[in-house]
Amino acid sequence: MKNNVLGIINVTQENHELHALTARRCHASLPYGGRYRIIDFILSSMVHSKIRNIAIFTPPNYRSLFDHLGSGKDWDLEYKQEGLFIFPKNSTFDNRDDFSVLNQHIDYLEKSRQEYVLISFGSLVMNIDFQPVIKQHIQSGADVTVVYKEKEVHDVSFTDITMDDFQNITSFNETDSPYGSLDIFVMKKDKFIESIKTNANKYRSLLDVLKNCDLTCNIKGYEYDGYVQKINSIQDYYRYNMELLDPYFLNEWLLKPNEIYTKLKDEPPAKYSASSEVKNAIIANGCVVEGNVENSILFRGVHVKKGATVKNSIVMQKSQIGENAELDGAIIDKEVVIFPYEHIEGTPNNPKVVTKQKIVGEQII
Amino acid sequence: MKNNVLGIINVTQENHELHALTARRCHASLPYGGRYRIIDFILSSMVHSKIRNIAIFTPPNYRSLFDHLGSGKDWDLEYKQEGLFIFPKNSTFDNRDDFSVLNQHIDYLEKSRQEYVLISFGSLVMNIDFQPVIKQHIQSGADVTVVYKEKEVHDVSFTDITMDDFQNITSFNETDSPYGSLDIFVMKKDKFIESIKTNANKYRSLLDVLKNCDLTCNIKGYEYDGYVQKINSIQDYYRYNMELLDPYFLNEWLLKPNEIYTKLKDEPPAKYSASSEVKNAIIANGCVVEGNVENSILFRGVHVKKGATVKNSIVMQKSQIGENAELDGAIIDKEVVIFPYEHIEGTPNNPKVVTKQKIVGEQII
Amino acid sequence: MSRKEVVAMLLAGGEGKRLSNLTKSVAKPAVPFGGKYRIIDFTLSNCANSGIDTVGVLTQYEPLLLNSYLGVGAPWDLDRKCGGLKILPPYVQKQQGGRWYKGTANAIYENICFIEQYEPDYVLVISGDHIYNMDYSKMLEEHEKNKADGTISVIQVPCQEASRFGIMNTDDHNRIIDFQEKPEQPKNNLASMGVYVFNWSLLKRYLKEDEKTATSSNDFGKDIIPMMLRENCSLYAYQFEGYWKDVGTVESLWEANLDLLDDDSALNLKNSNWRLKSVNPNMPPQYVGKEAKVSRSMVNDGCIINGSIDHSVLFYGVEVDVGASIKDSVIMPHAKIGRNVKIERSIIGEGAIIPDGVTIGQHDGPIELIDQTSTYKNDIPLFVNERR
Amino acid sequence: MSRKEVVAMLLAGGEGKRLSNLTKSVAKPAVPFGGKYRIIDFTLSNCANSGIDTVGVLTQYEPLLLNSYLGVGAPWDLDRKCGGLKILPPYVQKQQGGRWYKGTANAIYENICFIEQYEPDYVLVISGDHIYNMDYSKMLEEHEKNKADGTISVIQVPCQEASRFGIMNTDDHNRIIDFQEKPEQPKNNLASMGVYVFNWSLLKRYLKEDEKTATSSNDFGKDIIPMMLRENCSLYAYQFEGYWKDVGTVESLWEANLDLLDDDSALNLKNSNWRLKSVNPNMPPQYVGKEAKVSRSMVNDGCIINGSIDHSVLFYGVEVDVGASIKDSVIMPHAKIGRNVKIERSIIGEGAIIPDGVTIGQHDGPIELIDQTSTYKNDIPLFVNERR
Repeated sequence: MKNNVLGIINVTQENHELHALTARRCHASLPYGGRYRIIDFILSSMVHSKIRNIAIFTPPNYRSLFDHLGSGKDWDLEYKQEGLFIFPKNSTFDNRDDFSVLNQHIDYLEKSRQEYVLISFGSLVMNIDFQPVIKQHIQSGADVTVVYKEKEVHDVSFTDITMDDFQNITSFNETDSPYGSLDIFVMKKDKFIESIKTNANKYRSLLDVLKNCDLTCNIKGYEYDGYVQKINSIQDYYRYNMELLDPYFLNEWLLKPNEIYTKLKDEPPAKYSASSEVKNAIIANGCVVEGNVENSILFRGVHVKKGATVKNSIVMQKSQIGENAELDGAIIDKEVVIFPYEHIEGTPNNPKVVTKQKIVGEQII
Repeated sequence: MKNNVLGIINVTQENHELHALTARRCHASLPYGGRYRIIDFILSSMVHSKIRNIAIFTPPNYRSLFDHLGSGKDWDLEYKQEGLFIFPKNSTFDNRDDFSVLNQHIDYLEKSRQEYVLISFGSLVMNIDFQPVIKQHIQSGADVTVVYKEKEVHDVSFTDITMDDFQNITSFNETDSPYGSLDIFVMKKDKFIESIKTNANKYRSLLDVLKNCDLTCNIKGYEYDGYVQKINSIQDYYRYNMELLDPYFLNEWLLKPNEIYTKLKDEPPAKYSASSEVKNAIIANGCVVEGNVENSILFRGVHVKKGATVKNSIVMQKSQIGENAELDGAIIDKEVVIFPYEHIEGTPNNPKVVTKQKIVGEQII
Repeated sequence: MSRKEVVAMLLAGGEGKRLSNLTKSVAKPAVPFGGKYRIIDFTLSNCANSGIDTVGVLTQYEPLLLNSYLGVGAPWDLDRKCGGLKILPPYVQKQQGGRWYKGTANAIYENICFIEQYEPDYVLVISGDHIYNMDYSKMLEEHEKNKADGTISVIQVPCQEASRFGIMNTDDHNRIIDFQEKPEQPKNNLASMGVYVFNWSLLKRYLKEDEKTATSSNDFGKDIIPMMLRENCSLYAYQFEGYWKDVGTVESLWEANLDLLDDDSALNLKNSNWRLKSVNPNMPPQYVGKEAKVSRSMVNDGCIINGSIDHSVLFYGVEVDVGASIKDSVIMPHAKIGRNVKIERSIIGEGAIIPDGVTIGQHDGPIELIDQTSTYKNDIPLFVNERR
Repeated sequence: MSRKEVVAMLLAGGEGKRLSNLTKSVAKPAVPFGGKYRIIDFTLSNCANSGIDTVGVLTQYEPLLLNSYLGVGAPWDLDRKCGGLKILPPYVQKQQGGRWYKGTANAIYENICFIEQYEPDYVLVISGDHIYNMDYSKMLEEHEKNKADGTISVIQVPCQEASRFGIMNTDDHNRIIDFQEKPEQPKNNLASMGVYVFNWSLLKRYLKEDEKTATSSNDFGKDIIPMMLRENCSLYAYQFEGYWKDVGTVESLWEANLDLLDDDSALNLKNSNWRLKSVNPNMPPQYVGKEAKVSRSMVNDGCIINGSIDHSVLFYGVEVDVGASIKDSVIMPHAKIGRNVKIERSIIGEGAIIPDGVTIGQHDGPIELIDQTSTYKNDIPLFVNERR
């Protein structure tokens, strides 16, 4: 019933590969799947795992994330004393320096009543139940438990780990290991605080410490065999969104009993006009579809006007696609205006990105 | 019923005179009056004046303010679309540069539905009804309305203004004028946005613009004849807190129908032991008084132990005054521990400040 | 407790008998509407958007779902430190037991104490049964300008329907000179919308007076308004222009839902300055499949569409299987429509599971309502409610 | 709707008859307690602090204030997306009218549907009338460890008082072998605290069985527990150590308030790991004047003290004028105590205005309760309630 775990989500690390989409927001607040932001996945997973005290460490450009999360109410994290805490990193810190930002807010960690911490680095898209991880950690008596997965072909961005026959991790540096760390750790809070305090000058992150420590401490692995995405490039972003149009992947997050929470808005239902043609699409509330939409994802409040065609594309919140405009293989960021008759084309390997609030084309009067 | 005014509270300006108390918090979040923070006064005044969309521009060290305000619920500012918005200033900005921080968030101003803005600069302690100010502004047809007061002897920190017989302000630069501006302005939102956009490079603040503009625009004064404090130094802080022990001033904010909102906490009532002696004191919930308290203000959760004497002093949240310790003329910041038998003395003109979380004295075992 | 200029009293106890089984276990104001709303969202949003922050909601019939839907009013920004939304049920005393409010006026009478604590100048009496977007602050302005004792909002209705309404006859200055409740021979077509503003001190007197009259039905339209007119109170009509509908019957509920699909509808749900507020359940976005066809429709979050939908309104979480076709219909939350089902001119109730191949409704038939009691050939239940 | 391991059912319909006029217009659980709380804050905080996030509150007697105090449970962190606090009143039907729950067991029986939607393993039945801090999760652990059908929390009471309680006789493993409801000759002093854990599937069966029994009083203590014991269910006693009090009478209410002033009190309100949660009105801090004297007392926000206070509990916004002295007393919110008033061994009701110079209570007298009906010499009202 009661849970003794403090959740920490560290999303301070930036990723330059995603710059076209993250110039004006942080990675964790990237819109995803028609309605969500990437942070929603780990955050909802923690909430469903009965973790109710969660700190998010953010990069300096945190405003979009902050507007999204608000008081935490929509994630069921509005509590009188605990709940959701957001700690933005000062712009003067080094990008990769996780420990110093944690060290800066060590009083929050010290004051919290929980005995364990569950720390997630990076912005994973997954719907995971952490309760068995925590249970295994406590029962095994390990110092640290690391969630890992068996890698698939395109999983290139996970830290490789090797283990012995008892799931003890023996190395974080191996290459070509079949297993990749998801950089999700469970440990005693006291040990975590101690590690930050003693290592803040020597090492930059917990992973650094684990990589370099002499492994006298016992690090156990926990295998996750569910669906997980790590978005590290525009191509990844495009592909992983598009995967949701496959019913198998859709089920993984749409129909699981543990729903993914996100910010709730008073948007009316989507409206389809007499001229709309829609096939294989994810469409959010507040959209108005008067044109053609195929193999695409429309976020809230998108307007596809008469004669327009949106194909193999992702269109974010409140963007307008003008009459007879054509998109194929495009990623249209928020509040973009595409004028009538404009063509925008890209490919799955090189999707065309139109950045936030851009106006494309000229008005024909 | 409905109010067409957007509230802006700009508390980005720091004050080095207060450094002993503001090193680890911003000016606006200074604890005040046993239970409040300075921001509570202007914020509550706006709420009671039916302003329900309020932006606070804060300095970079805003965390204490942010923890205090939370979602805005305790100030009745939790709304689905409007409510309370906090915009921290990036540390790279010049301290006095108001316009550039406003300019950075100009999209918020542009998107809001209100026609007028009421802008308050600086951290005043007052309980004012802004509705007559707004009404006068609309009826007079002025371009800008400025709230001013007739100065009293110790009012040295207000900008002097001169007016003609029709309350038109003719100058902001006069010295020895009987009138001082409270730096509270009402104007059309569009004009304010325009002014920011055109003047952000030339001027640093609205006051700068008004001081330097050719005054072809019509600036009207609105006289406020209520109680107001402007805290610019440690002496001011000490004196204005102590004034609350005078029933006249107490009434001004304690018994007015428009209550001052602040963060609500689950603290038990204050507890007085058999050995307590208390005279002329303001005491907040959660305190435990076992010693003597006279002419003093105790914030929430202060513990005055047996035999201790707190005289002419201000003791902030959760500080502990050890057995037989003596304070006179002291300002004890938050979470300070004073060991038994310690003496701390200051005077009204030079109160002794003990900074946040300090431990004074040595434990005698 | 600080004063409030206006207190709104929202009558939400309606049984909605003519809505058949749709109101079997929920009060009429809680009936789903418009793909994601409940009927009462309209009046509550009107209050919030008009700047009225104190609303007493008078409940009685099947209040459980309504109570939990309303909560403390947060979804409509009515969770306020002073005022806000308060639910006012008739309540049970041990000795006397409980009884319902005797009529609309009695419901207000029984809550005089509630209103008094705010010392309001005006009381706005509204009903939770109607679909309309209205800025009550404009009506209040008119009321003040006229220095009226009471103001009644009216709307022009087709002359042939006028006898279904309370009809106002006014002079050139909009002062009401005569009021006919459901007249056989209406003198004009200005119908009362059941939206009243009264000066509170005066209304209170009339409510007390009315309560003493044993023969009274304690109703605003039948008793209070006629009594005020008899005693020469200055009552004014406030003419409302816009969409307004009393969704009292299955037909009118169906019609009002489909009205939303009209591109020229006077009822705009996308107006960002007049947001229709509601409880927003968390649902994934809708998925429109490879073989789907959707036109002239409103579809909400959580739907999975693999059939074809035309001129219909689909609520949260509706699933439409391959080959199914839905036309001119309203599908309530979480209904599951099986393969090759044909639905036309129907309302499908919440949580219905329509078996494969069934046909419901016809092009020129009456509006079909499918609910828990509906059966199909040989009494096979047509509606399988899997939700608790 | 996701599953819940435990659902708590909180009985909050108590009339509190022996609390005299304190419960004339509020239910017993809503009676002010401890300077800033209401009695029900204890059980609700217990639930929240024990990690139980689904609580049905069964109301009936004078529910209006209680309902608005409870809201959607936010003050106790019980405003949750799934589960949370839900108010469950007996409700009025048009034809049959309304009726109260017949007994504690009937109250749960009538809400089987509410519980069922969470598919719980266990149901915790508690009462909103008691003052105690208890971690129910420990009791649940014991229940699971014992593989019990039901677990009843017990506390040792002085033997001479045992006949006022339901008394448990247990074997060496704490299994209950015998239960006596208010026995004249108690076999021991382990009293039931009215805190029960049951396996839901089993309890449901017994509730249905009990409901069929026309002669049953539908009460846990009188009917359900004896029936379970007769049928050899494994019921265990869970021994609670700590402060527990049923504040059923004016005397015990007074006593429990003053118990808080005891420095060694087992009831700690300052435990930051077991915060007593409550609705916190916004009030300025208390002011203790130049001529005041305060000792051995608890004083809340908003008080203005110019007299002398000893061994007393003062709620929100109490004003004590110069020369007044208050001893061994409980002063409820917003009471105004005039000049030179002497109060001893009394409870002064909410909003009372005690005129200058009056003396109430005496050193060796019974506990005086001053409320709206209290008068002073020649029927001059002693209690002037200025609050609406």
